[in-house]
Amino acid sequence: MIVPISAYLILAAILFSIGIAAFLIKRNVISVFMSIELMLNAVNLTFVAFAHRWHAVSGQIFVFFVMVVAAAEAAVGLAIIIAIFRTRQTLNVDQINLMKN
Amino acid sequence: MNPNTLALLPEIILTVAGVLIMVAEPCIAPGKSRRGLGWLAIVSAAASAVASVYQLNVTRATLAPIHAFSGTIQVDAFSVFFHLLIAGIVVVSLLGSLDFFDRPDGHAGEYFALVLFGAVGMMFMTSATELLMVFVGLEISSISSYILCGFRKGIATGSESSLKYFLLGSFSTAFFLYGIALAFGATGSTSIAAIAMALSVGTNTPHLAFLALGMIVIGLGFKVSAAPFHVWTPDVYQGAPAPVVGLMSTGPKAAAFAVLIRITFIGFPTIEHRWAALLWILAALSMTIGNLGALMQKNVKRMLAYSSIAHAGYLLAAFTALPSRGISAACFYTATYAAMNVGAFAVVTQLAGYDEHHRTVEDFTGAALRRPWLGALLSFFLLSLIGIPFTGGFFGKFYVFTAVVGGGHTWLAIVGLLNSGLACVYYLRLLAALYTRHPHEKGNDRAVFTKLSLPAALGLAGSALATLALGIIPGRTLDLTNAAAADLLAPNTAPYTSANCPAIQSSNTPDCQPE
Amino acid sequence: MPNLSDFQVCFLITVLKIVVVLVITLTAVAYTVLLERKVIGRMQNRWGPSRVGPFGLLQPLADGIKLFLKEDLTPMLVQKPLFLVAPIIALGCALTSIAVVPFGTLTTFKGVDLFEIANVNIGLLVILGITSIGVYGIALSGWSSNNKYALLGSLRATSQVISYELALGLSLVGVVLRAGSLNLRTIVDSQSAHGALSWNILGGFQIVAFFIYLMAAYAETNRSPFDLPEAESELVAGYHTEYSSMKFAMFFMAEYANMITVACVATLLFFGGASSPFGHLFPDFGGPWVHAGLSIFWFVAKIFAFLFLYIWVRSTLPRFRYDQLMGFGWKFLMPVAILNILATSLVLAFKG
Amino acid sequence: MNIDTSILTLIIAVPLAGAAVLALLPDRGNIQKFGALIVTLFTLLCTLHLPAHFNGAAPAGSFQFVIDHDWITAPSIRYHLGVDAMSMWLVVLTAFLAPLGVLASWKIPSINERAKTFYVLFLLQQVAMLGLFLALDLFLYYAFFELSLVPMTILIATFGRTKNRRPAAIKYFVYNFIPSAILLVGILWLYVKTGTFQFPALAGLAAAHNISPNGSALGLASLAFLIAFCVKVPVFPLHGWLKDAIVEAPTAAVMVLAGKTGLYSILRFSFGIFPEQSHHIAPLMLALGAIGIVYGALIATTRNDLKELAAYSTLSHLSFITLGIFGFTIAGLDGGIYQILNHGISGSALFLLLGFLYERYGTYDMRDLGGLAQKLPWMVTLYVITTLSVIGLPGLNSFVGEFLVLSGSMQAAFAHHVFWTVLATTGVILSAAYMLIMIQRVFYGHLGVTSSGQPSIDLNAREHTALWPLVAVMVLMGVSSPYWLHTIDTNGVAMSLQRTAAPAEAPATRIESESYPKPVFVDPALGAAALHQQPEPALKGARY
Amino acid sequence: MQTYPYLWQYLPLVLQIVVAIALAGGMVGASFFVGKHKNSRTKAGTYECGMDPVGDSRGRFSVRFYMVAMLFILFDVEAVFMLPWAVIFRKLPGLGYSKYFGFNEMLVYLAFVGVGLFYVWKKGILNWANDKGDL
Repeated sequence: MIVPISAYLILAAILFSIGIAAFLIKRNVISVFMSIELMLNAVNLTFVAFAHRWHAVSGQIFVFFVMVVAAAEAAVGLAIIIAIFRTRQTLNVDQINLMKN
Repeated sequence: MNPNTLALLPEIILTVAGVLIMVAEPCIAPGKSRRGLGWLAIVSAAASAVASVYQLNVTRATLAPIHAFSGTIQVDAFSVFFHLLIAGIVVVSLLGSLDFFDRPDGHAGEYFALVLFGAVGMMFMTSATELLMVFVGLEISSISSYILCGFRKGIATGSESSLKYFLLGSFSTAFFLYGIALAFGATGSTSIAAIAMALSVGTNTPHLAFLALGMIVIGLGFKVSAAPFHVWTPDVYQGAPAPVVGLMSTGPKAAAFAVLIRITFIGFPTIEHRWAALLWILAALSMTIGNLGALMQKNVKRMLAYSSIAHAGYLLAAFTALPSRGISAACFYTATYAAMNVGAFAVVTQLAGYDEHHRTVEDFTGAALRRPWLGALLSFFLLSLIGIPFTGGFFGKFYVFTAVVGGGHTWLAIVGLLNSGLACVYYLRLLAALYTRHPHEKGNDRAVFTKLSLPAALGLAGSALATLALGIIPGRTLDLTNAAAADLLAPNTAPYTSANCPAIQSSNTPDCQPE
Repeated sequence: MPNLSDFQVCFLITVLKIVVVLVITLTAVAYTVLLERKVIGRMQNRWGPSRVGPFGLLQPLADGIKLFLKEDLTPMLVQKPLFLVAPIIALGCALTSIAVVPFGTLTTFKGVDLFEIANVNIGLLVILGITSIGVYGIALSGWSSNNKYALLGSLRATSQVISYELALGLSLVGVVLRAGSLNLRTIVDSQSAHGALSWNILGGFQIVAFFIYLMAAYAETNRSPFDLPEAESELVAGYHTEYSSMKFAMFFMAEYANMITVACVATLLFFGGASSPFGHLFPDFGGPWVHAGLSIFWFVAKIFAFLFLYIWVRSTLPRFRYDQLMGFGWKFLMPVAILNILATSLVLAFKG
Repeated sequence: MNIDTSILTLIIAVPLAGAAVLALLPDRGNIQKFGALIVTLFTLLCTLHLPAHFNGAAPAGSFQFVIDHDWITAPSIRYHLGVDAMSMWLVVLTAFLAPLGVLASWKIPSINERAKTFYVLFLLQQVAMLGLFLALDLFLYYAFFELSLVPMTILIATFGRTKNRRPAAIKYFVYNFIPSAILLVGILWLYVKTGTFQFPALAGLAAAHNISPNGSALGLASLAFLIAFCVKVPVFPLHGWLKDAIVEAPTAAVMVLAGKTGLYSILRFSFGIFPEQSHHIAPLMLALGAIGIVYGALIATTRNDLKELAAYSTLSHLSFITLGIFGFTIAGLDGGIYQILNHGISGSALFLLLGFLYERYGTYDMRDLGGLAQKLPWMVTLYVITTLSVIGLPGLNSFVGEFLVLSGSMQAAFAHHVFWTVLATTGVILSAAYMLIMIQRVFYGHLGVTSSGQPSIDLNAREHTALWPLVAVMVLMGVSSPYWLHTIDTNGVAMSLQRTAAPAEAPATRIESESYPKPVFVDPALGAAALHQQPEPALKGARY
Repeated sequence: MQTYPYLWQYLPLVLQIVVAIALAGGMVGASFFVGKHKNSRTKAGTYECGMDPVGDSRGRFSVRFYMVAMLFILFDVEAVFMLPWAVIFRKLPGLGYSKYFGFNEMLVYLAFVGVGLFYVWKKGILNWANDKGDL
C-alpha cells in the first residue's frame, strides 16, 4: 500500500487549480470564500507530502499554522460577508459593484 | 537582554499597547472621546521606533545581527530600517486620523489597536527569515487591513472594499503559501538562508525552485499591487477610509517589499537571471498599467490607487539592479514613497471628510485657494509623486533608476522615466484643479472643509518634512539603506547547520518513498 | 488460519470487533431508552413501560419495529439531499466515535487489541473531531427542513454544541497534561496505579475539569437541562420536527449513542476507564481472561452509573433559559477551564 | 567668509528665503508686493557683484565664483555652482527682469486677490531659473531644470487669463516634463559610464572621447539631452506649448517663460558634453531653425490677438538663435549668446507693454484697439522703440545679435547652410512686417471698439519705472556691444573648437579611437592652438 | 508480540466509519422500502401547527448566531494549540528547558486568549439577553 509522493503532489495541484477556477467562476461570495479554503488545503496537502519526502516535521507544523491562520481569516471573512449582506442584501459578487464608475 | 525579547522588542511594545487599547475600548462609554487611546498608540509606535534604534545599536556594538527563536528571526540594519519606516508611517497616519473615527459610532479604539496590530505584522515580516514566520506576519498585517478597510459603519462602499480586499488578499495568500510549500519541497526547508544553501549545492529540481519563487512573487505581487495582480487596488482604495488607505498603501507594501527583497536576493540568488527577467516584466507592466489606468480616473482615491500601482512598478525596477545598489535603492524608494503617499492621503483625509463628499478631481477645484496650507501640502506631495526635484520622490526615482541603469537595464529606465512623464498628466490634473479658481465660486464651500486639528497638522508636517528631507538631505537615509543592503548581503551567520537543511544531506539520494 | 497474511488476519478480527461492538452499542442504545423511561417513571412515582415483555423489557424492540414500519415521509419543500444526509451524518458520527474507546484492559490476539476497535495514538482527538462533525447532522437537518421550528432548533443546537465544545475541549487539557498523551489507553493506564485514588477526578485533582466536562457533555448531547433545541413548549420538536419514521429514530438513536460515548469518555478520562477502583488493594487472581472480564465489568458499571446520573439530572433539573445557557458556557465554563489548565500545569511544573 | 565663494549661494538663497518669508507673512495690503519687490531688488544687487568682479581674462571652460561642496556621497552628487561669461550674463538678466515683473503685476486684480500665492511662486520661479544657470553638477542642474516647471504651471493654472488656463498649464508641464524624463535617462547613463555628475569633469571627458566606446549609445544620450532642451527653447516642431502658455500666463511669468533656459542648456550641456554628436545633428538643427523663423513669422502675421502674435514672434526670434549656435562658427555662437540676452530684454519689454495695454483695455484683440497713439503718447513711444529693437534696427541691441547670427550661419561648414541662411533672412523682413503692422493697427487708424469706450490714461510712474531700464539697456547693448561680446567670446571660441580636441590617450580597448586624429590636446581650453592646424572656415568670419 | 505498520492502526477506524455510515444509510433506505407511501398535500406540507407557513423559513436570523460561529472558530483553533503542548509538557524539562518554561509559554498564550475573551465579553457579544451590545 505505497502511494508515490507525486500522486499527493498532483492531487494537491489539481485541488489548487480547482480552487483557482472556482474562485474565478463562482458568483456567490461564500463559494468564492470556500474555494480559497480549498486552495489552502491543497497547500496543506503539499506540505504534508513534502514533509514526508524530507522526513522533516516542519512541514506538518506548517500545516498547523496554515489551519490556524485560515481559521482566523475565516472568522474575519465571515464578519465581512455578514456586514455586506446586511447592507446589500445580496451575496452575488457581480452585484457588489458600487465602485465601478 | 534575552535575545528573543530583544529581537521582538518593537513588536512586543506595539502588541502590548494594542492589547491595552483594545481592552480599554469597550470599557470606555460609547460617545466618549478615544483620543487618549490614540495618543497611547502614537506613543507606543514612537517607542517601538526607539526600540528599533536600540536594536540597531546592539547589532552595531556586537557587529552581528540579532538571531532569535532558533534563527527564525533576524534583526539587522535591514529590518531596523523597515521597523523605523513602519513606525514612522504608523505615527504619521495616526496623527493624521486621530479624530477621524472619533464619533459616537466610531469605535476609534479598535481602529488604533488594529493599526498597531497591523504594524506588528509588518515589522514581523521584515525581520523574519523563515517563510513560516513571514507568512504569519503577512497574515497579521493583512487581517488587520481587511477589517480597517470596512471600518466606516454604514458606508456600503466600505464593506465592499473590505470584502474585495479580503477575497483577493486571501487568494494571494494561497499563492504565497503554495510557493512556500514548493520551496519547501525543492529544498527541504522553509528558512530563507537554508533554501539558498540548498539551492547552492544544487537540487535535482531546479524548475520546482523557480516555480516556487514564481508563486511567491505572485502572492507578494498581489500584496504590493503589481500589475497584473493589481485588479483589487482601485476598488479597495476607493472604498476604504482615506487614512486607512494612506496606511495600507504604504506599510504593508513596504513590508511585502522587504520580504520580496529577502526572498529573491537572499533565498534565490542562484536563479537570479530568471527572476530578474520576471520582475523586469512585472515592473514595466505595473508602471504602464498603473499610469494608463490613473489617466482615466476621476475619483482622486482611485487615481492615487493606480498611482500606487505605478510606484510599485518603479520599486520593482530596482530588483533588476545589482544586489547592493538594488536593495539600497528599493529601501530608499520605499521610504520616500511612504512619506509622500501617507502625506497625500492625510491631506485627502482632511479635504474629503469622513463621508467623502469631495471625491472627484472636480470636487477639489480651487481647494488650494480656500485652504492654502492644505493645498500647498497636497501639491507638494503630488509634486513628489510626480518626481519633481528637491522632493523625496525625485531622489528616490533618481536613485532607483541609477541602480537600474547601472544594472544594465537602460531600457527599463527609459520605460520607467517615460512613464513618470506620463504620470505627471494625472497628478497635474489634480494639482491644476487645486489651484484653479472655481468657475462659479460658491461661498458655502468653505464650510464643508473641516478645521485642521493640531495632531493632524503635526502629522502632515511630519510627512512633508520627511519628504523634503529625503529629497534634499538624503545622506543619512542613504547610509542606513546602504547599511541595510550590506547587512542583508553579509555572509549569513545564522545558526543553520546542515542538520536543519535536509536537502543538503540527502541531495544525492533523495528519499521519496515512505517507509 | 495459517495461510492468511497478517493483513487479512488483522482485517478479519477488526470486522468481527466492529460487528460485535455495533450490535452491543445499538442494543445499549435501545435499552438506555428503556432505562430512562423506567427510571424517570419511578422518580415521578409511576411505573414506566411495563406492558411489553417482562418489566417492559421488549418495549425497545416494539418501538423499533413501529418506527421502522411507519411511513417514510419527505415533505415537499425540503432540500432533499441534505434532508436525507442529515440523519446519516448524525447517526454515523455517533456510532463512529465509539471506535477508539478501550473498554477493557489490553488483551491482544495475534497482535490485535481485542477490546478496542482502533487503538490510535490520538484517540482523544478522534473523539473530539468526530463529535464536531456530528454537528453537521443537526445543522443540516434544520436547514433542509424548510421549517421555522426546525431551523431555530438547529441553530440553537448548533451554537450550543459548538459553544460547549470549547469548554469541553479545554477541560480535557488538564487530563492530557497529566497523562502526557492523547492515547486513551495511556490515559487510562496513567490513573490505574492505585485504584480510585489515582483516578484523575480524585488523585489528579481534576474534579473541576470533571465538572466542566459534565456540564459540557450534557450540553453537547442536547440533554436536559440543556435541551433547548428540542424544547417542546417552544419549538415543537426542534430540528427533527419534519422527520418521521426511521429518520426520526436515527436522530433519537444518535442522541443516546452520544450519551454512551460521552459516558465512555468521562469514564476513561476521569474514572480510570476499565481499571478497578480498588487498584492493587486486592491481590491479582485468575488468568488474563478473568482480568479482561473484570475490566469490562468495571467499565460497564461506571458507564451505567454515569448514564443513571444523566437520567437523574433530567428528572430533577428544569430547563435553562437560552441566554443563561450561552452565558454559562462562555462566561463561566470557559474561564474556569482556562484557570484549571493553568493551575494544573503550574502544579505539574512545580512537582517537576 | 569670502564673498566671492558664497555669492552664488546667496543669489539662490535670497529669493528662496524671500519666498519662505512671504509665505509666512499675511496676505494683506501691499505687504506681499513690496516684499517681493525688495527681495527681487536685493537679488539683482547680489548678481551685480558678478560682472563687477568677473575675471574676463580667464580661459574658456573655466568657472568663476565656484562653490563646490559634498552633498550626497553614495551617488556622488555635489553642491557645485559656478559661472562663466555666458551664464553670468544670463543670471544678471534674470535678476534684472524680476523686479520689473513685480512692477508689472502691481495692479492686476486677479493677482492682488491672491498676492501671496503669486509672489511666492514667482520668487520660486526665480530660484529655479537662477539655480539652473548656476549649477555645474548635472544632478543639481536637472533638479532646477524640473523645478522651474512647477511654479510656472501653478501660475498659469491659477492666474491664467481665460477658461483654457488649466489645460494650458497641464500642456505646458507635460510638454516639458516628458522630454526631461528622457533627459534624466541620459544623465543617469552618463553617470553610470563616468561616475560623475560634474560638468567640468564631463566636459573634459567628452573632449578626450572618454565617456563611452559605444557610439550609438552616445548618440542616443546626446539626443536625449537635445530633445529636452529643444522643447524648452522651443525649437520649431516642438513648440506646441508655447502659444497656450504665453496667452494664459500673466505678464511677469511670460517674461521668463521661453528661450533663455533651453538655449543656455543646449550651449552648456549639449555642446559641452556631446560636441561630436552636436556637430552631427547640426544640419538638421539649422534647417529647423530656419523653418522656425519663417513659420513663426508667417503665423504671426495672421494673428489678431496680440499675445498670440507675440508668442509666434517669440518662436521666430528664438529660432534665429538656434540657427546661429548650430552653425558652430564663432560669429554665430557669439551672436546666438548675445541674442539670448537681447531677446530677454526686448521680448520682456514687449510683453510688459502688452500687459499694460491689457490693464487699460481688457483685451488683446487688435481689432478692438486702434488709434491709441494720440491718447497714449508715452506708451506709443516706448512701444515703437521696443518694436524696433525686436525687429533688429541698427543701433539697438538685436541688430548686433541678428547680424552675427546670420553671418555666422552663412559661414557654417554644413550642407545647405547658405539656403537656410537666406531663408532665415526673409524672416527678418517678415518680422519687420508683422511688427510694424501691429503698431499700425494698435496705435494708428480709427479708434477701436474698446479703445474708444475706455478712458485712456498714459503710463504712470510705476510703468515708467518698469520700462525705462529696459529701453536703456536696449540702447546700451546696441551701441556698446563689444563690452558684452568680449566676455562672451571666450565661450563662443571654445564651443566652436570643441570638436577638434582629441583624446589625450586612447586606451587600446577603445574601438573608435582609430577614427579620430592622433591625440594632441588634452584641455579643451587650449584647443585654440588647434586653429592653425585646421582649415576652419569659421575663423575667417567677421569678428565685429 | 506482533507489530504492524504504523498506518494500520487507522485501518479499523476507517472501517468503522464505513460500516457506521453504511448502517445509517441502510436504515434510511430500508425504512423507505419497508414503510408504505400514501402521500397527500397536507401531509407533505411544512408543519407549522396546522397553519400555512408565513414567509420564508430561511430568512435572516439573529446575528448572534454568526457571532458564535466566528468566536467558535477562533477559540477552538486556540484550544487546538493546547493539546500538543499538554502532550509534551511533562517532557520539556527532559529536553533541556527550564522547569517553568512550558508554563510560562502557555501563560503568555492564554493571556492572549483571555484578553480576547475579555474583549468579546466587554463588547457584549456574549450577552444574549439584551441588545445593548453593538452587533
